Amino acid sequence: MGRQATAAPFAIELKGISKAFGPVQANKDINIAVPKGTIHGIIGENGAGKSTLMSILYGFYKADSGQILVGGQPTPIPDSQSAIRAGIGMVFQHFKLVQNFTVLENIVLGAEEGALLNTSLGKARQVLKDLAQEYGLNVDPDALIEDLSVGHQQRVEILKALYRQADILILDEPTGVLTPDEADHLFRILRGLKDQGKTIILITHKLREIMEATDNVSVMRRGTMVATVKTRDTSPEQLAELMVGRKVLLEVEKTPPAPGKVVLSVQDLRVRDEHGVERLKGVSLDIRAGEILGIAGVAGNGQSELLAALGGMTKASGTITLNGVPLPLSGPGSDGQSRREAGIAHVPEDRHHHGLILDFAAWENVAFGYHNDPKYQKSALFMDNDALRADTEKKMATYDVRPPIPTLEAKNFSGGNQQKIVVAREVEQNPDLLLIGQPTRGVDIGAIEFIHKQIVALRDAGKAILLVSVELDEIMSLSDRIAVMFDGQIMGMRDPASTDERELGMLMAGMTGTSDAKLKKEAY
Amino acid sequence: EPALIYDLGGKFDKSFNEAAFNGAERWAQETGGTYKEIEMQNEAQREQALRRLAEAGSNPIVTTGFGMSDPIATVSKDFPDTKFVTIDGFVDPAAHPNVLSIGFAEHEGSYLVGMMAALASKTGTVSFVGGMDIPLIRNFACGYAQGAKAANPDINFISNMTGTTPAAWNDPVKGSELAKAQKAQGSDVIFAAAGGTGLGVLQAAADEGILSIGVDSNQNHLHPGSVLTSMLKRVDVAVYNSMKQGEALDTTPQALNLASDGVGYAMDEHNAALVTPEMQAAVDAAAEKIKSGELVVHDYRTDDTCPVATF
Amino acid sequence: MDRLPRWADLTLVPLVSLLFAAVISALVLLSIGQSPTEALKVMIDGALGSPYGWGYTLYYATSFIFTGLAVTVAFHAGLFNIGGEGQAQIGGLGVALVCLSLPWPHWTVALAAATAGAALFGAAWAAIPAYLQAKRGSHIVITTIMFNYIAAALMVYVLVDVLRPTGQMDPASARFPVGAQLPALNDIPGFSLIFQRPVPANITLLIALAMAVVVWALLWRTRLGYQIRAFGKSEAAAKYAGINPVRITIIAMLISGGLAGMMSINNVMGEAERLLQNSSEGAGFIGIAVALMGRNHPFGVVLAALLFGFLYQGGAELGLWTSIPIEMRIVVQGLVILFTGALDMMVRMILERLFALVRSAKAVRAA
Amino acid sequence: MDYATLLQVLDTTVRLATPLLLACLAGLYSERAGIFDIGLEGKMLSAAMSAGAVAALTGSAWAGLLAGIGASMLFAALHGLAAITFRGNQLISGVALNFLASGLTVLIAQAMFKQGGRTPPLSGDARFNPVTLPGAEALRDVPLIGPLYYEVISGHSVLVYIAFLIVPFTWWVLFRTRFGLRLRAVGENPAAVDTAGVSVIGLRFAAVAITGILCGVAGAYMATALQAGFGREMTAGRGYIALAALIFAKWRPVAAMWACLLFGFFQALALRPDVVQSVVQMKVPVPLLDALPYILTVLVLAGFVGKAIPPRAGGQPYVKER
Ligand SMILES: Nc1ncnc2c1ncn2[C@@H]1O[C@H](COP(=O)(O)OP(=O)(O)OP(=O)(O)O)[C@@H](O)[C@H]1O
Ligand SMILES: Nc1ncnc2c1ncn2[C@@H]1O[C@H](COP(=O)(O)OP(=O)(O)OP(=O)(O)O)[C@@H](O)[C@H]1O
Ligand SMILES: [Mg+2]
Ligand SMILES: [Mg+2]
Repeated sequence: MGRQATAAPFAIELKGISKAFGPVQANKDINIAVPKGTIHGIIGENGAGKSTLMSILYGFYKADSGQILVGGQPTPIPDSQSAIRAGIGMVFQHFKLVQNFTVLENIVLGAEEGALLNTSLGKARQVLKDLAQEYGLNVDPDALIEDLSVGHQQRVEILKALYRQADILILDEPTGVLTPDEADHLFRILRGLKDQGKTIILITHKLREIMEATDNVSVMRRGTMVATVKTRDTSPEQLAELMVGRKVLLEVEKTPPAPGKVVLSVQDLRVRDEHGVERLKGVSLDIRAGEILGIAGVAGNGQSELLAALGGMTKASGTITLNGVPLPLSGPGSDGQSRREAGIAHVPEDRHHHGLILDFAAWENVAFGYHNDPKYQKSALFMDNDALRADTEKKMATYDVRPPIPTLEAKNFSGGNQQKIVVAREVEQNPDLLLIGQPTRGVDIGAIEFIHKQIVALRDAGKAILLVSVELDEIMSLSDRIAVMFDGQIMGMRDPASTDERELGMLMAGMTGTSDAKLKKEAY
Repeated sequence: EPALIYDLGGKFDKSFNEAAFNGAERWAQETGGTYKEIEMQNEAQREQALRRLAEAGSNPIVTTGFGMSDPIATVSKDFPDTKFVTIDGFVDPAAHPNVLSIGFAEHEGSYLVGMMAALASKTGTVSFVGGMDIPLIRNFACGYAQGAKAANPDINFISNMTGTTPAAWNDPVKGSELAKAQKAQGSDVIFAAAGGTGLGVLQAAADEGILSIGVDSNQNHLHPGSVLTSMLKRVDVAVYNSMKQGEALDTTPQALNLASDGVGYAMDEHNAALVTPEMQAAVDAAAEKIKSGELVVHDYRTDDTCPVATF
Repeated sequence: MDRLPRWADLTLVPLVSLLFAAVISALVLLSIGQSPTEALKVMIDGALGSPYGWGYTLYYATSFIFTGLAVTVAFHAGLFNIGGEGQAQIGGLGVALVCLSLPWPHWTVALAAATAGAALFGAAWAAIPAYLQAKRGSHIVITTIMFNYIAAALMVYVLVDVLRPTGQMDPASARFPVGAQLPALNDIPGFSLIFQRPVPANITLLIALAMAVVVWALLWRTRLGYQIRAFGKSEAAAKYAGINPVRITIIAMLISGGLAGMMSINNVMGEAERLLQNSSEGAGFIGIAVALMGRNHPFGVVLAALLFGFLYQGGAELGLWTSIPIEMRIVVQGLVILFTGALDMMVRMILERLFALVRSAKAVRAA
Repeated sequence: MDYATLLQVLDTTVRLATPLLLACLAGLYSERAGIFDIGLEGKMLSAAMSAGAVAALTGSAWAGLLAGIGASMLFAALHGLAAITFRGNQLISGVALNFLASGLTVLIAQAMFKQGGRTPPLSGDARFNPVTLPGAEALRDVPLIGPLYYEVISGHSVLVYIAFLIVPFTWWVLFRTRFGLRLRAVGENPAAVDTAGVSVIGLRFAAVAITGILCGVAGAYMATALQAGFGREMTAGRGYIALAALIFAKWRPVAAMWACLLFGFFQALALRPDVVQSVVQMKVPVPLLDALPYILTVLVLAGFVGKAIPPRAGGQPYVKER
């Protein structure tokens, strides 16, 4: 590979990069330069265009305009092959692995030597052994990807890049799915790579990681690059301000809770997935009226299953009672309709796949899940579409949904406004219990504030709320009590006033006692 | 202007429908006239085709295959001035004076080729592949078996039908597989009365080096040296005569037999080497006896039984 | 690139797709040495040029409305029902059994009973693929294709061994009694002014039109329709909303199969007046093209059914009066499905380009 | 059933399984690459027509084979255009192409030969004639295996042997070569292939092209070996049965061969109701025998014969950006 160590100070330079997806201008005239042998952070709100920019650099998307320089040389990168040839490797936010292939097969895919597999696999096995020693990247080369933990899958992605002799490594939100401990391990690896002279671009939402790991940091906002600064010259507060364009008040204003009687009581709740693997391993908890119970945890530790089981989306075993009345967990009466009738509303974690029918108009979505509600019926046979449209107009006004057009299809609203439609629908049902998952994922600061206020208002109205979020900040600021989930179990219950991120992080990694840290599961 | 409707096997089945086509062509050549023709593709089309032709003024409308008789019975009432011909079918002439039904004495022709088969067989086993399993086709098989038994009382007779629907007229793959199966059971002369399916039978017989017997048209030329003879059913004559009479068609039902040259067997240069003079003499003698009434071949359709075979 | 305006998406896309299909059909005709204009003339003449032609065009259109609606309902539930053919044939069996079972006093009574029979049998034939899809995840496209073949075999057995009157050679049922014979359009006051001679189009046409309205109301005005559409758009979301996937899959397929079965009142009871082999004549498959062309909207389906009725009757006329084989209509049908169903992105992209051009031209003029 | 009858049925089985096998392997390449193809039927049909026509015109079965492959590849290219380039619905594209093939074949054959949509009967070198394998005559009298070798294994056309050789070859390609690795990957996760620097579109088109070739051979076999010429709708649903066999075989080549032999065996039995009757000792309605492969397919699909998990990305167009 014809790359020689020129005197160029920059490993990567992007000049005037722009990219639009249909009407969405994801990147606008972006300029950035990454010095060789540094770790360069990129931060920005959801949808700011970070992933798009990196995908362009990796040849996954094609920029509408702009220029890429690698090692000082203008290098067109029309496809990933060119990026690989230019020494760029990327670990995507969503891993690009073939699930039923072995580690080895995934590593050689696209980088085979010759038409027959034997030689490629043999060589890869050797290289893998060397890399494992050099960087502490151990994985079983013959394991199937689907059998590996997320952390190990990520290692495979890094190994893939290193196997292709990448000098520049891009990582897109690598720690979103990792426990704090796994994340620490990752950063040790990254530092090792940096010491070998590799250049690393790191996308993350976590300002702590930026401050700890990077040399420089670039901030993106709504498709533009607003600043690039040396990390040691900046502060988290300044970065946050740069990100959203104004001073941010992260604290939620709320009065102390006044918990009443137990609304929801869960005993020994268990859920198996379609492969028969137990994802929820005996969860028990109570939620009282006028209380927000926050569930903290790394994504994939059973929070989704907990919401799904309570919301009637999946079969479960154990017992749950709502206001003292037991609810069936499988068979008739265990579906989402029955739960809604019982007084449970549910803002799902994934609004695109669950909360909305994207091809339906806003007014049709306002009935979604409540289509059997008598207030939307004209007669035994027909629905009252006029009433529904009127109701939608009212909700859109209250929740400041923009644009306030009931006939607009859901897919044509931005993420924040879509979320407002879902929240409006569920909160306005005035339920006894509100299940709410990732309420502000992909939602901008303004909308976050609004949604948080609604949640608190519902609590103050004496309702019970179960809040699931991967954002520790959100959990800490909203919850009246915090339960931490790990590996399908509740690791502990904490009072937000008397705990901190460190303690919660330990629990999230499966460590119960803070003194004698004992791993429940093979960590990173 | 007359019209001709072919049955589901299709105009170029080299057999039944093609015989009809040949008759029409002969009429066209001799008179310089033109005729309309339609090939049926499925059952439900029949009535529309009849109506459309009648509507457009075709007369007479000649049809092949028994499947046409029921639609004709319906349509002919709406077009009393149009003459219809159903070849192989039957429509009550009392109720439908404008319909001519033409039938054939297939058992007589089949008897002759059955004799020839038995005389040509070296294995002592001859066989029959029928198209759709209906009395009409069983009549072929029964006549054939009677002839074979007459020529050789010890002859072993095998019979298979292709199917129970009109699709059985057009399934050469099944035809050839049945032929191969019959060969495996010892047969070395196979009579195919199966429309387009028969082409597969004749092909397989040629491939396997045994003899076959064609049907309806003269099929000797298809595999010279392998087709022993063909049982002729003069559909061409029926069509020719009907077209020739034109609008003045006489609708008294006809039964064409050996005596009236409506059935027979084919001799030409393609099978001359296969048929010895002795064989031909024996067959011709039997033919004379049938014509004179001295020999009566049992017609399966009269009582739905066959004296020498079961199906 | 900007999206197409909604009106263009609804009208221009199918029309342009149709145009593509027409152009390619013309090329096919030219390549086999036939004149497309001559062919078109024969088709228009034969299908629309006389009450006789209309009688057939409307007759076929009636069948296609039913099968098109059948495909539409399934489609809204996210199910691709290719089994209309088999469901229609089995529906025909239902019609025949009803019609032959009693000496019906009047056609109205017979019609009501036969409609129920047709819908019931058609629905029953759709029930097994539906159940297998819902419960066992068997791909409905393949199971319904298989059920078409199985239906054909079953019909052979029934017609040959059960329903065939003794002495009859062709595989068909006996004729239906007089009390079970439906009035054709020429028997209906008003219509009889136009149709003075017997035509195959019959009272079922009105039922078909009524069903189009019923299906429209079902899909867009009732709770069931809401659930069907929601399920069809997103199965995961339906589950969240507590819409039972098994229930909706089965109900939608039962309605779909019932509609497909109901087409048999048109051809079996209204026209042939006995049950024949292959009675549906491919209408089940044409329903796919009709639904795609009609953009899965009942009113679109009615228009598309008329178009296909024209193509079908016109195609028959081609087979009759020209040397163009009747298979031409299958080619046209395939082309329409291809362009409206599979190459719709291509058509849309072309239109988007055109719209962008027009827009920029306007912008230039404005500036 | 005596041994001779059994051999005869097995002999038929091999003949009838061959087009299924070729079509099934064809589908395997396509579906392993993530492109569903219910248009196997149409491709076979178009190939059968072209092969029959060209063999009749040139008198060469090999020329017919090439023409069949060409026609089938044309249809494959159309499917690729719709399913890969324009990301259309793969099922609908398959259905449409089946219609197109069904109509066009008759139209063209009729225009060329005016024989009711058939091609003229083939004979001599215009057909693939049976070949006798070495030693077949010599071994014929060895008890048991002699007749088996002579009747069932020897005496088929060369295309039959090619079809069965493609089975191990396909296995080797799929699991031992770079192309196979990429092909399997693109059917499971096209994004992984894309980010690994390999063209998803290129791979998928390659797979679809192979499908075209194999369907071409299958169709040519129908018209120039199994039968002597093309006839209307002569593939008679074999493309669908091949698909079912593919699912039955869980998209694995060797299992596909066994599945096709099984379906071929059913088809052979349907040709011999007399044999079935003598074995089960009662009259079996022929339509039931005819429907048996389809019924079995439904049972397979229903998972009563084991759950089949298709390639994960199957049926979905690969969309990077909307
Ligand atoms: N494939 C795509 N098609 C259409 N629009 C897209 C696509 N990918 C991203 N977008 C849009 O482009 C914009 C930028 O998205 P991008 O994924 O780059 O943001 P991000 O900064 O990585 O956000 P996040 O923090 O959520 O990962 C968003 O508005 C997004 O909706
Ligand atoms: N993957 C995608 N494909 C197509 N369009 C998308 C996609 N993601 C987002 N969009 C559209 O892009 C636009 C912006 O989406 P995005 O989620 O980035 O909103 P936003 O700019 O963050 O706005 P808000 O702050 O209100 O959430 C919306 O119209 C949305 O529908
Ligand atoms: Mg991102
Ligand atoms: Mg956003």
